[in-house]
Amino acid sequence: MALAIAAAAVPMLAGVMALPRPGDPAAPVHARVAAHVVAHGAEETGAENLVTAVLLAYRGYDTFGEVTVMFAALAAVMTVLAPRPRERSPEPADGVAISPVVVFVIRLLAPFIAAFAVLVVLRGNVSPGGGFQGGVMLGALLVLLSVVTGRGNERPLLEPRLASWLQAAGPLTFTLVALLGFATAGAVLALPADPAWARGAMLLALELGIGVGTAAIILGLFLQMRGW
Amino acid sequence: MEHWLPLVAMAPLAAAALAPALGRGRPALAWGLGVIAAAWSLLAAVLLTRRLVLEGPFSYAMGGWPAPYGIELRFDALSAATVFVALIYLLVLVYSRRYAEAAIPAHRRSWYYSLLMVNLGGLVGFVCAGDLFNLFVFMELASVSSYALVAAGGGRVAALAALKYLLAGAVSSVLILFSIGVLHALTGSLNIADVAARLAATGAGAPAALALGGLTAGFMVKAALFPLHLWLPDAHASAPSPVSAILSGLVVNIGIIGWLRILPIFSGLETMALGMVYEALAWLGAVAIIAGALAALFQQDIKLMLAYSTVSNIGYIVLGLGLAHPVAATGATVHVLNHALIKSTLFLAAGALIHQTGYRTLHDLRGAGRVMPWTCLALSIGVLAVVGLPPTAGFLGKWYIALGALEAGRPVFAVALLAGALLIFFYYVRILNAFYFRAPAQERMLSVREAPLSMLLPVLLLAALCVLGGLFGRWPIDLLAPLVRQLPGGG
Amino acid sequence: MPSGLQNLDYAAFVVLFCIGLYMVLARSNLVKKLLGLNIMETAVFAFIVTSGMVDDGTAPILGNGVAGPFASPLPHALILTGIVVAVSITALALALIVEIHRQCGTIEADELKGAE
Amino acid sequence: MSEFFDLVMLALLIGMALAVARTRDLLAAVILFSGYSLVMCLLWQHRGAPDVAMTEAAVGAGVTTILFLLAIGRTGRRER
Repeated sequence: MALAIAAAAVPMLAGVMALPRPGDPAAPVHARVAAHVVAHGAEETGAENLVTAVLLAYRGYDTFGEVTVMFAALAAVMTVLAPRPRERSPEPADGVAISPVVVFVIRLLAPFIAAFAVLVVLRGNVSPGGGFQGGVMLGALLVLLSVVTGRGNERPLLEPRLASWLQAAGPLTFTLVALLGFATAGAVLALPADPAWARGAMLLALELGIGVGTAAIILGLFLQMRGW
Repeated sequence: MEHWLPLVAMAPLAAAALAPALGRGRPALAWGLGVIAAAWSLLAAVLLTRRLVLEGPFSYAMGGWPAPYGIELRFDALSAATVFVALIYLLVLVYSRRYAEAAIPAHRRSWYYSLLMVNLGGLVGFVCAGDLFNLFVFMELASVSSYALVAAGGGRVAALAALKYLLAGAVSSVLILFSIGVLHALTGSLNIADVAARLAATGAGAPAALALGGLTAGFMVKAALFPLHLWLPDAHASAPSPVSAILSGLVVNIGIIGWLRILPIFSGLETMALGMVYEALAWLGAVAIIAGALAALFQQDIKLMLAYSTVSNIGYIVLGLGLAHPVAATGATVHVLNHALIKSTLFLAAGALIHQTGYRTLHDLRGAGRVMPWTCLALSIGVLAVVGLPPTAGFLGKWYIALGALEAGRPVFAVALLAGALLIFFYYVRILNAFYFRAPAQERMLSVREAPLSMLLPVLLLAALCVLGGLFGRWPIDLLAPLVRQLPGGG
Repeated sequence: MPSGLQNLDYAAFVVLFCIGLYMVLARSNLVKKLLGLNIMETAVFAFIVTSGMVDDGTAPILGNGVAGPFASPLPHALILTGIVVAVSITALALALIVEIHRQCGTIEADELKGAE
Repeated sequence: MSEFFDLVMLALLIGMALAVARTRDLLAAVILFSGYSLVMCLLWQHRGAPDVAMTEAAVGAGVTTILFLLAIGRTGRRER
């Protein structure tokens, strides 16, 4: 087995070693699309963070697909694991009780974690971060709180009806912004150039949609995988 | 008018996100949303194909950004497969309503329909993608939903089959992403037409050959070509029947259509590397035909038999492409579309049989012809089509591939093709014999009623399409011929 | 640095890729296979991020007064998407592993071979 | 180009990947894997990719590790 993989590695090594040196400014990687994005990205999309500019404006369709992949992961886990509403397995007896110190500390930290996560989401256009990173932090916070307050599947932190709408926030926000872009700027997923604030507002709406969607999905994945 | 192109893929994905939220207590609402989305995609696909026929291939710049900077969607003869995808999906959804009530527990059903919608959106988006990374994202959408749909029915083997499918699919996706990374490092852009132009200009060396090898290996795992097909039989057999129809009919073709989509990039490659890939595909395709047919002979479970027949038919298609001859390549691409129709008919009909009788093996299904005449009629038409007899759709593709093999001066492949057809003929005669000419082995068979109308109509309609596909085969061939001529080897 | 060894980083990522592939193919425990898959994915992501970097380049964020060569933002956007796809596949695979354990009682591929 | 920092990081990555492959105890393997993700995040931060580094840390080391630990909790810790 190891021999077979080593044999497969030889062509990979040969091909990869012949690639242009990473880091050399004259490499084709920086020539075409990247040069345009670095030169015109900020004023064309209104986002200083060029990675967010590429993610939400130039290649917004990719990010729409990706947000739907994350939603599909939740749908998949629900299809495979979701227990019948009535017979949710009772909480395991041997679960170690969480010490009050931990509960108090986490309750104390919760607002700061939330503030940082919201900051990362909202400042996605101008500083490193964005919808996904902030959404994951919010999701982790929700997981932390549901463990600390012992709210499993019976009375989850997010009420199921609300949770299913929040989980769909990512794809739905993208669809709405895409149609809005079509109405104002003539192409699906386009950003209108004329009212500068409109472009900023649409990018912000996308970031918030992705953030809230990601957080709800991560909480959903956690509750399903934990099982009780 | 061309604004319909992005909406064809976005509508099912938006419906997928809405389905669980709307259908919380009432899965029927989620099903209704699914049917509307599939109908919308079919309507838009027909209009787009009409425009394709009238004005030729066109593309759409997403978000208004010009081609190499933004994502470009491409609608050409290959993307006309969207009509087949949306049509089969609509029929499978109508069929799946009664089937899911028995097979999928109620509290998971709205998620099941949501996954079906994600799969539809992924397939349609994949077929219309003109950008390398966009191709990868929609391939992942279709793949993730397929892995979960295999395990949706529950049962002992389903989860393990789904995990084996996931591991094979994920490894091939990583290989494809690695190749896309190599192409990006070589050319700096991701638009397929732009990458092809820049690769031809700068002259491709070892990295381009590596990218070609990686993409070919990755897509051939997705298409379950012979040595890489081990994940397919269990996955397609243990999945719920409507899902098996979608997997064997449509999702398996991702590998083939993806490979055809990226082939023009390597037209500048020196002929030695490209020639080796074609030769390897031709031989693997020929071996796949024989191996798939032989394996199907020894199966008792009807769905496993159909799954191995998929491996054999993928062998036909890959052999057709591997011959690097325009006639054979046209035959292969047409067979992709016809095989989708045929295999969907067979799996849905077999699913109706299993749904009504509860039996899966040929021995137990003896005498089904008398109790369920219409379902068995549709199954028989599918059988004739898969064997490749003239009036049906299966004949066209195989005939063109055989013609191409002879014209390319490779009679050994034409012999392999005929041997495969003979083997397939044998194991399908066993099916017809068991249904019509053998006394029922299980007494319960006598009390079995015909499948419900909502399951029967889609199956009969698909069977009719199998025959029509054979009679009016000229249209897809004329549509695909110009595209095939531009393929580097096929031209 | 002889030109032959200039892409040392790429070679390291190919080695990581092979370690991951070895784990997926050779290890029998399903969780270990999944860890191998994740290592393969992060190796390819590292390869693509490294292909986008530039000598003493800064992050592609146009602050005030930030100059100098910028690392190419395109690979970063690709990898952000790739990481989310990787975590989605991992979540689904782990759910399937839990279901397999519930159905067949074991998550060792060798013992499962008999179960089919 | 590969300065000393990168060489150390690459060696660390390969070492941790081998360690994950060899340990029998799944819990140790998962902890090693989250360490591997964090080292990868450091490498990317050094190469001018803060967004990706933050994502890898939050999603790769964070969520993936939580999911693996939950799965091990429900299946079993030893690799036979």
